[in-house]
Amino acid sequence: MSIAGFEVEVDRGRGLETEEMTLNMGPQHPSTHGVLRFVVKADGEIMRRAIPDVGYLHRSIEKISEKVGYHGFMPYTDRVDYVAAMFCNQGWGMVTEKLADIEVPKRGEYCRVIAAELNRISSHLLSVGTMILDIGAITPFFHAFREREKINDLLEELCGARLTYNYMRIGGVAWDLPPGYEEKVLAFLSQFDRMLEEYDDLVTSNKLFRARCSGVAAISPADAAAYNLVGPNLRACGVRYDVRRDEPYSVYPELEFDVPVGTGSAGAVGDSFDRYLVRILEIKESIKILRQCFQQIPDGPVVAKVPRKLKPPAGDVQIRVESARGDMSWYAVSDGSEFPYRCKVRTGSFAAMGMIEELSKGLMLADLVTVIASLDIVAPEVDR
Amino acid sequence: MLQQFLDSLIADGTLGGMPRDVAYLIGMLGAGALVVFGFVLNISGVTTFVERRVWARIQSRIGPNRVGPQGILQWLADGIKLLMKEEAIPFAADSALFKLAPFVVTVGFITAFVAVPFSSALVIADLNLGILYITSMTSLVVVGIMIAGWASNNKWSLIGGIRAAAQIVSYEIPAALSIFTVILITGTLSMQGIIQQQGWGPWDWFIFHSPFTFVGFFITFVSLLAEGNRTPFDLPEAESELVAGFVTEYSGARYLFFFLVEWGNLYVISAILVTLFLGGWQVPMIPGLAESPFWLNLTQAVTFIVKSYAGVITMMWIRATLPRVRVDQLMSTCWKYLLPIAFVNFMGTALWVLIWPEGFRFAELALTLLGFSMVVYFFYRVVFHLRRSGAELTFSPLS
Amino acid sequence: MTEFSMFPVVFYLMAAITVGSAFGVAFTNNIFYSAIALMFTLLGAAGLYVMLAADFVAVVQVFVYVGGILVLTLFAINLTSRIGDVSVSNRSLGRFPSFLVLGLIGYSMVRAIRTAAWNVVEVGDPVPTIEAIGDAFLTQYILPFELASLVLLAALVGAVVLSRKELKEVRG
Amino acid sequence: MEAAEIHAALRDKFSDKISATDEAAKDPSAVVDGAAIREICAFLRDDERLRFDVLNNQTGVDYKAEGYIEVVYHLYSYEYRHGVVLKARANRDEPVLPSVEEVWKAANWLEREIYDLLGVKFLDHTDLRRLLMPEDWVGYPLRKDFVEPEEYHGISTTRESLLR
Repeated sequence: MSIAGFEVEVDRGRGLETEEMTLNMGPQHPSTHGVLRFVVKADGEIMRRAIPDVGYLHRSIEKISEKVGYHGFMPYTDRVDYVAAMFCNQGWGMVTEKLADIEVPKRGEYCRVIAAELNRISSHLLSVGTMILDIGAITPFFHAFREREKINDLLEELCGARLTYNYMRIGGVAWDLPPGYEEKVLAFLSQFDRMLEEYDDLVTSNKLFRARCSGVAAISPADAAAYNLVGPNLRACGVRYDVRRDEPYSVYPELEFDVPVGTGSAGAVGDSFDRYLVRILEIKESIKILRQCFQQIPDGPVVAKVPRKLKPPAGDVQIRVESARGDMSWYAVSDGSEFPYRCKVRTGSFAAMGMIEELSKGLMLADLVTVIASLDIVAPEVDR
Repeated sequence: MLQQFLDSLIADGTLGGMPRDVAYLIGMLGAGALVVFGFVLNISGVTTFVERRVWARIQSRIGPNRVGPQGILQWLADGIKLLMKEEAIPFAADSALFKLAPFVVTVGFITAFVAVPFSSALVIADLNLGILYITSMTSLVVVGIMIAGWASNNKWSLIGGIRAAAQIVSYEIPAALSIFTVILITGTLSMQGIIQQQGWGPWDWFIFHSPFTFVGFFITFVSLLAEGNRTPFDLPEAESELVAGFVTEYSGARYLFFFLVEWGNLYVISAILVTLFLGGWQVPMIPGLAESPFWLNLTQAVTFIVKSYAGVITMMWIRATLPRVRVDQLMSTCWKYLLPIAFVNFMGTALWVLIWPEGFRFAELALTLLGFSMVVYFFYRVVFHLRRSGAELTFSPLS
Repeated sequence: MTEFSMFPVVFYLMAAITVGSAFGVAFTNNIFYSAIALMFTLLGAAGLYVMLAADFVAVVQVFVYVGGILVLTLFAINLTSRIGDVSVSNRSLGRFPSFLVLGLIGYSMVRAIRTAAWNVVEVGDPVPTIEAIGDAFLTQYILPFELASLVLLAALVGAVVLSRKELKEVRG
Repeated sequence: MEAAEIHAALRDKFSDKISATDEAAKDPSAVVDGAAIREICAFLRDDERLRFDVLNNQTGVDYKAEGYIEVVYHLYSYEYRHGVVLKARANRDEPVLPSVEEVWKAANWLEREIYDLLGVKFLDHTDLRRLLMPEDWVGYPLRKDFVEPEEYHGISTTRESLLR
């Protein structure tokens, strides 16, 4: 057994028999980020393992897709991951466009990227904020959410909703950017840049925060690949892979941005602190992308002409979107009718959730919430 | 005072033929009730309100501002609401102990208040064992917490209780050792006696008495934070890990008792620190003040309460800022760092007192200077950060 | 009418608490109840000390026994297996030998009470005892005091040795 | 490596196990013999030229008319940045496939989900339980002939439409 980095030999020869305690964490627990349940086998404060029990938020979204048609399914995709709904919109849009050979107008693509990157910032802010909250500090959470509110305001102006956006359409986006939107976003970004630095000072260099995260649940690149860990979680392990850069889609090839990876600045590479830090760095990259988008965005229509009754030719395709929680893989099968034959989305949290049982072995009880938060698990995304 | 009053009542026959001791008992109970309901519980209540407002400012919110002017009566509303609420006792809980636990906790807290001084005359009982008495009475609190944790028949509560016990028993040692450094200097355990040996100026406070007491102050502060289950040591109730720890199953009035104690303890911790290290109620002797006991005691009490609340607000600030430590970090902080340093402090202070029994004026002044420059640097850094980030300090949702 | 004094009333109250909860320690089935009853026994004893004008001993009784030893006892009980079930019981073992021991001790105590020459002192006002205790420890009784500290030190070292676990660094 | 080359490499090794390849489709895919899926996957992961270290997605599709359930494997290689799609078919009446859990750990949960929703049994899976649905659920919801039960533990699954 290992405690805090030390291998401990427990002498069991002198009758010091210990008994496993079974703890039920959730479905209603303050730090499970939605309705999740873990059955924790613990030896005092040290976990033998935590067995995830998911399905409390299963809404059969994939089954619904078979009944509502291609256009009609778009609002449902918001509910796959309500923290980063733009990416689910985009994923469904892209997979249908690939099925039906629809070309999205350039301005539509830029609108998509702007909306998606704004959403990525807000999702990362939520993730980082709740992670700090779970570790026990309360104020940074409020600061992160204050900035997130401003992004919500911006997105509300864009599409009329603050959480389930339903902004994108097959073949583009629903509405063009409202007048004066560029100034508003850029004003927010210049303010947010400075605030981000401030929060960085407050949290990233906080000794207690570092001590709580360093070395907790460090993941090796090989393990990350075997468990199909994606997105920031994968990059934190030192794998420089980003779908936006390596399997480019939309207008990302025209945009310049770095792919930050974990460097083990607080302990081991791929530990909880790296996962936190990669998200902070990604927020900065998203700011860069947003600024470039407003410089490059061309005029023109935002949505392609798509028949109201869309009947893509029979076939199956897969696309991948770099969501806030990483590589979101959409697979759709068409049988030539106006309803999808099958739709499947493999989300970032699903993969991360499958790894927790393995990661939890030998951690302290308090580390479980750190791990859940640092893997940025959103329960509805696991269950769909 | 009370005794004279009762004696006079007995003498003019107002109480009839009531035996003297019974009259004393009733008088004491009455006075005790007056103190508890009129003062102790109110301090806890007001502290909850202050905490919520201080937090709100730190988190750029507004905080409760609806009940009474600036929401000052919010704590009363909360208290009444909790008293009115139905109390749910879990079916599987051990109901006798479940009901007993909040009272054990509250008794431990309220009896500690007996020896807390507010001015040279305002103290319920100036026990000659004052500080030892307070530390021993607050240790009843942990027994109550353990009873609550076990009787809830909830594993999260049980873990909370175990954590509380491990934490408080461990941190009692450095806390007691650091408190004893002051006792080495004063030679008395009485709270009033300790204060009387300090002066009104910071250079006469025990925190600046020697380098050892300077360090001892911080050790005491950290250890008392841990004993009071405050962030960053709030593991027993860590809401993100243990739901609410030992209070998970409590509701209504019993829940209220736990939180009265929690916030009241903040005040007790500050009062201990102020008494031991920060000069207590000592005020400069302005000519004429000494002649009027009323004004003297009032200024002293105000000084004491202001100093204590400065401590309370510091603890709130810490709670709003810092994350929680892990159990192993908690224990290693105590046993690997605080305890050895506290021992060195203890020996060092003993030597210091042996060499300079009357104190060493140069060191006191130098340490005062050091302390003040630390405070000044701290505020300079705060202002520097604010300037650099150009942070918006208030959030106006309508803009 | 003679002056009614609360002193005996308080004394008998304290004595009743002490003895009653001591019975509780011995006879309840639930080990956690025993521990809680022990707390009342200790507090009752502290009350008796106060009545004997031994304020220092009383406070130390609460500080050490309630704040330290009882908490550790509760801690140990909480870590016992299956404590999660509220209905834990400690079975009584070996009744016959215990009655034998009880009889022997009871006999010798009654005998001691009957034969001892009681040194009766008038109850005076309580006076601070702490300075006298300190002086006595460092002058008259310095040898036993130091011996006791040695024994405690040995116990501490022994406890550390017994509970020591081998630590090896996992990561380099 | 292009899809055609990967398919060629597969054919070299498992000539009799690859029943069809489709390079013209939007996502080129290879239909492989279900019984050999684990060996094929292990080969794809370990081969020097291929190095498919990631099981990106695993999906079950119920082709009722054709009478089989198709399990689709989307593989990807972080080293070479290329992907391949494998399809393994299982008899619809009693679908059984070998598990690829020992090749990629990620398959653990993906296969549990397919088992849960489509009823494909994966041999040698370490923990084949339902993932999303309740453990006592009857039937496999994503099958095309699945009929929702009238009630579940006394709870009705239908409700009156509010839009009338």
